Amino acid sequence: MIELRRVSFAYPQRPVLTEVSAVLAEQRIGIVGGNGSGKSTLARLINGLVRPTGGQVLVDGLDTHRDLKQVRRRVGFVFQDPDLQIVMPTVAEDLAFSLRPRKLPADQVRQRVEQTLAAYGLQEHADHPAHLLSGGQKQLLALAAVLITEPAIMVLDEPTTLLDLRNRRAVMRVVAGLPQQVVLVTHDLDVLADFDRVLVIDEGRIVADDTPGPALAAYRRLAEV
Amino acid sequence: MIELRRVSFAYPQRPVLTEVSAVLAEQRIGIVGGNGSGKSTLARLINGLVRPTGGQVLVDGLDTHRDLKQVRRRVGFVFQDPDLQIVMPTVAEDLAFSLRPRKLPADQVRQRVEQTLAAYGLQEHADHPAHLLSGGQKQLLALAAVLITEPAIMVLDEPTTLLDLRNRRAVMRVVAGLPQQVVLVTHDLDVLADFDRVLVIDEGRIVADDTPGPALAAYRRLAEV
Amino acid sequence: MLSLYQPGTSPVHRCPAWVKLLAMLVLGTAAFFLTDLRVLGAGLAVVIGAYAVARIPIAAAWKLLRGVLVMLVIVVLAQGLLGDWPTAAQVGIRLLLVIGLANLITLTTTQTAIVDTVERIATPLRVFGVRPDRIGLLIALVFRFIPVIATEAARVREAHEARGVRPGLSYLAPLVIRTLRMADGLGEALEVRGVGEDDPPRRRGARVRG
Amino acid sequence: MRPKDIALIALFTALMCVLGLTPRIQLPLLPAPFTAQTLGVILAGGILGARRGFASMALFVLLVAIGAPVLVGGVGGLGMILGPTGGFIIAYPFGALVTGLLIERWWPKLNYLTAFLAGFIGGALVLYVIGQPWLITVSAKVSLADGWWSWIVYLPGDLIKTAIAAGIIVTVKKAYPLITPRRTDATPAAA
Ligand SMILES: Nc1ncnc2c1ncn2[C@@H]1O[C@H](COP(=O)(O)OP(=O)(O)OP(=O)(O)O)[C@@H](O)[C@H]1O
Ligand SMILES: Nc1ncnc2c1ncn2[C@@H]1O[C@H](COP(=O)(O)OP(=O)(O)OP(=O)(O)O)[C@@H](O)[C@H]1O
Ligand SMILES: O=C(O)CCCC[C@@H]1SC[C@@H]2NC(=O)N[C@@H]21
Ligand SMILES: [Mg+2]
Ligand SMILES: [Mg+2]
Repeated sequence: MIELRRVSFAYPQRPVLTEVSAVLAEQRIGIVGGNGSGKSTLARLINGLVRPTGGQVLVDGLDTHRDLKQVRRRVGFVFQDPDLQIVMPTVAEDLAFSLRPRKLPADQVRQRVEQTLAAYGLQEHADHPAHLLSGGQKQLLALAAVLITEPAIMVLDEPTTLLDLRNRRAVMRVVAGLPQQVVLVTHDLDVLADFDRVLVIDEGRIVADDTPGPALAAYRRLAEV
Repeated sequence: MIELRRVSFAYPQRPVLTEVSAVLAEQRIGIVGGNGSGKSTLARLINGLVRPTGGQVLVDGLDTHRDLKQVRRRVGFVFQDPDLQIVMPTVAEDLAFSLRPRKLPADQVRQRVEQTLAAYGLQEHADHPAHLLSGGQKQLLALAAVLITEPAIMVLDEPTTLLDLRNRRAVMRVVAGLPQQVVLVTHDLDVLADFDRVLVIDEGRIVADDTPGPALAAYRRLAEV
Repeated sequence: MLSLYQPGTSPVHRCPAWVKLLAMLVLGTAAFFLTDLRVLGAGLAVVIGAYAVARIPIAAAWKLLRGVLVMLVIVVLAQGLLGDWPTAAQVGIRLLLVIGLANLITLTTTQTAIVDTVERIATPLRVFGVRPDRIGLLIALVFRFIPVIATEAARVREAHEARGVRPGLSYLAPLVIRTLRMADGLGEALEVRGVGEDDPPRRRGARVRG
Repeated sequence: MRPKDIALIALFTALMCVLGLTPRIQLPLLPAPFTAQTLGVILAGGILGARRGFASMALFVLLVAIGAPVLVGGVGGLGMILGPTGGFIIAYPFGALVTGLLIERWWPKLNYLTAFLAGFIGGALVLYVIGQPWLITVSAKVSLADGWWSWIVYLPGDLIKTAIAAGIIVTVKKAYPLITPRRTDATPAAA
C-alpha cells in the first residue's frame, strides 16, 4: 500500500507537486496528465528516487526518507526508455546484475536468471548483446530485470511509448499478468480501460481520481481547453 | 512527387529495406509498421539523410544521390524528439538558424522569422530560451523551424510520440493544415484516419498499400501473430 | 550563460577585440624578457589603471583572479624557498601582469566579439580543411549539450538506483553511449537544417554510419 | 566535417565542461591541481578518434581562452592559458590526438590493455612532456632538474583515470563504435 501525506516536491525554484495526498491500495492504478504536469515526479517519489521536499511518502508503512533501502527493495521501477535501463552487455549478465545487491551464491543466481529468461521468452537470447534486441524485447528485458528481484509493487513510467502495436501488446500482456500491485504512468489511454483506479494530474495536483471511465473523461475535457 | 525505384538499403551486414518500389503522389501519406521494420530508414531515404545502397530515390525527378542539395531544400524533416532538433539558445535565433544556408540579408531574415513566429503562435516566446518551452511548444518550434525554409514536402518521423493528448492535438492540427505534401511515420494509428494512403512496412518490404481502412486492418492483423 | 563578461561602455570595452588580443600578445611576450622589477611594477600599475578605466567591479575582478591566485602563491613561495626571493618577486609580478591583462580582455569583450575575431584569424586554416565559420555553431552546441549531459547523468544514475545498485563506475559507459546517441540525433537534425550543404561533395556511396 | 562530426565534437567539449564542475584539488607546493579533465581528453581521443578528438579539445581550449569558466573549480579566461598550468591545457588537444592515433592503429584488436596504453601515452605522458617544461619556464628559474620530477605526484591519479577511460573505450567500441581503423595505407580516419 502506498500512502502520500500532503506531499510536495520542488526543484530549485520550480514547484512540481503541491500537497498531494492519496492512499493507493488498489491492484491496478493508472496515472495520466499533460507533459510536465508531474507524473514522472510522482512515480519517482514512490520508489524514493526523489524524496519529498514536504510531507511524507509511505510504502507499506515505510518512509522513503528514513527507510529508503527497504522501500527500494519493495518497489520496482521501469522507465520509458529501455536502453537506459540495460546496464550490462548481454541479456543474462544484465539480469544477474539486478541480483548483485542480494549477494546470493553463484549457482542460485544462475538458477534465478534461467527461470526469469524462460518466464519472459528470452532463453534464446541469453548471451546476445542486449542492445541488439528489438525495442519490445529490450523493454521486456528491462521489466524482467526488475521482476527478478521480486518487488511487491511495480511502478512503470510510460513503458510502451516507444513501442509498436505488437510490442506494446506483449509488454501490456506481461504487465496484466503480474501478481504485484501496479502503478502505470501512460499517455496511451486505451490500456487503462480495465484498471481499478486512475489519477489525473494537472500542474502538480490530483484533479481527478476515479474509475477509468470518469477519470479519463475528465482528462479528455482538460485537454480540450 | 516521391518515387522509389527498387530501393534497397543495408547497414554493414544488416539489410534493412529490400527492393521497395512506390510512387507517392498523394497529399497525405502515412507509414506504419513494427519496431525495426524500416520506417525511419524509408523516411530518411526521402530526404537523402541516407542514400540507397541499391535502386533510386527521386523527389520531383531529382535523384537523392546526384542532386542531394536540391532534394534537401525540397524536403523538410521533423524527428521524434524535439529536444534534439533545437540548436540555438532562443526561439527566434533557432528559427533564424534555418535560414543561414540561404544567405539572405538580415532584415529579410528578421521579417521571415517574425511571420513564422506569428503563424505558429510563438510570438510571445521569441526571446525565451528554447529549452524552457513545453514539450508541445518545442515540437511546434521544430516544425516551424523546418517550415520557415518553405519545403515542398514534409516528412515527419513520429512527431507526437513523446507528447501528451493536448500537445499531440496541437501538433496534428498544424500538420493537418499544411499546404505541403506530408509523409507521416507513426505508431498512433488514430491520426491516420483521414489520410489519403497508408503504407504498411514489415521486415523491409511494403506489405500493404491502401486507403487507411484496409491498410490499418492489415497492420493490426500483422501485429496479432 | 557561461560567460564572465562585464557589460560596459568604457574605451576598454569599445576597443576592437583584435586590437586587445594583439596588445595581449605583444605585452605578454615582452613581459617574459623584462627582468627589472621597476619596469614590471610600472607595467602592473598600467594594467590596474586599465581596470579602473573600464570600471570593473572589484568583486568581478577578484572572482576571476581567485582561481589563479592559489597557484600564483604556490609558485612564488616555491621560488622563494627553493631559489631566491628577488626572482620570486619578479615571477610573481610578471604573472600578475600577464594574467591581469588577459582577464581584463575576458571581462571587457563579449564572447561573440572574440569568436568573430577567432573566426577571422583562423581563416588561413582553411587549407587544412578547418571551417572557421563553424566555430560559433560549435560553441552554441557545447552550451546546448552541457545541461543535456547533466540530465542524462541523472537519468542513468536513477536507473541504477531503481534496481537497487549503487551507481559506481558501471554508470559511465551507459552515460557515454546515451549521449553519443543523442549527438547522432542532433547531428541528423543539423543536416536536415542545411548544415553541411555547402561542403564539397563527397565520394558517391560514402560510408554510412547511424 | 559532417554535421554529425560537429555534434560529436561539441558533445565531448561539453563533457569536458561537465568534468570541470569537479573541485580544483590543489596539492601543497605544486601549482598544477589534480584534475578530472584528463579523463575527458582520453575519452575524446579514444572514442572520437584522432581528428575529431583533437578538434573537440581544441574547441575546449578556445572556450577557456574566450573566458568560459570551464576548467576544474569553475575558472577560465586567457589568464589560465598564459598561467603556470597553461602548458597542460594547451596539451589537451595533442593528448587526444595521440591517444586517437594509437587507438585507430590498434583498433581491430583493441583490448583493455592496448586501450589503457593508448590512453596513458596520450592522456598523461604527452601532457607531462608539454605541460611540465612550460610550468617550469613560466613559474620560475628553478633548475629544470629540480622541478621536472614533480609530475610523479600526479601519476597515481592519472593511472586511475586511464584505467577508467580504457574500460569505457572498450565498452563503447563494442556497443557504439565511431572509429574507422587506421591502416598504414590510411584512408582518412574520421571518414
Ligand atoms: N531535473 C529537473 N530539474 C528541474 N526541473 C525539472 C527536472 N525534471 C523535471 N523538471 C520539471 O518538473 C516538471 C514535472 O516534470 P515531470 O517529469 O514529473 O513531468 P511529466 O508529467 O512526467 O511529463 P511528461 O509527460 O512530459 O513525461 C516539469 O516542469 C519539468 O520541466
Ligand atoms: N546506425 C545503424 N546501424 C546499424 N543498424 C541500424 C542503424 N540504425 C538502424 N538500424 C537497424 O535498421 C533496422 C531498421 O531501423 P529503423 O529505424 O528504420 O526502424 P523503424 O521501423 O523506424 O523502427 P521504430 O518503430 O522502432 O522507430 C533496425 O533493425 C535497426 O536496428
Ligand atoms: O585546470 C588547469 O589549470 C590545468 C591543470 C593541469 C593539471 C595537470 S594535467 C596532467 C596532470 N594530471 C593531473 O591530474 N594534473 C596534472
Ligand atoms: Mg514523464
Ligand atoms: Mg523509427
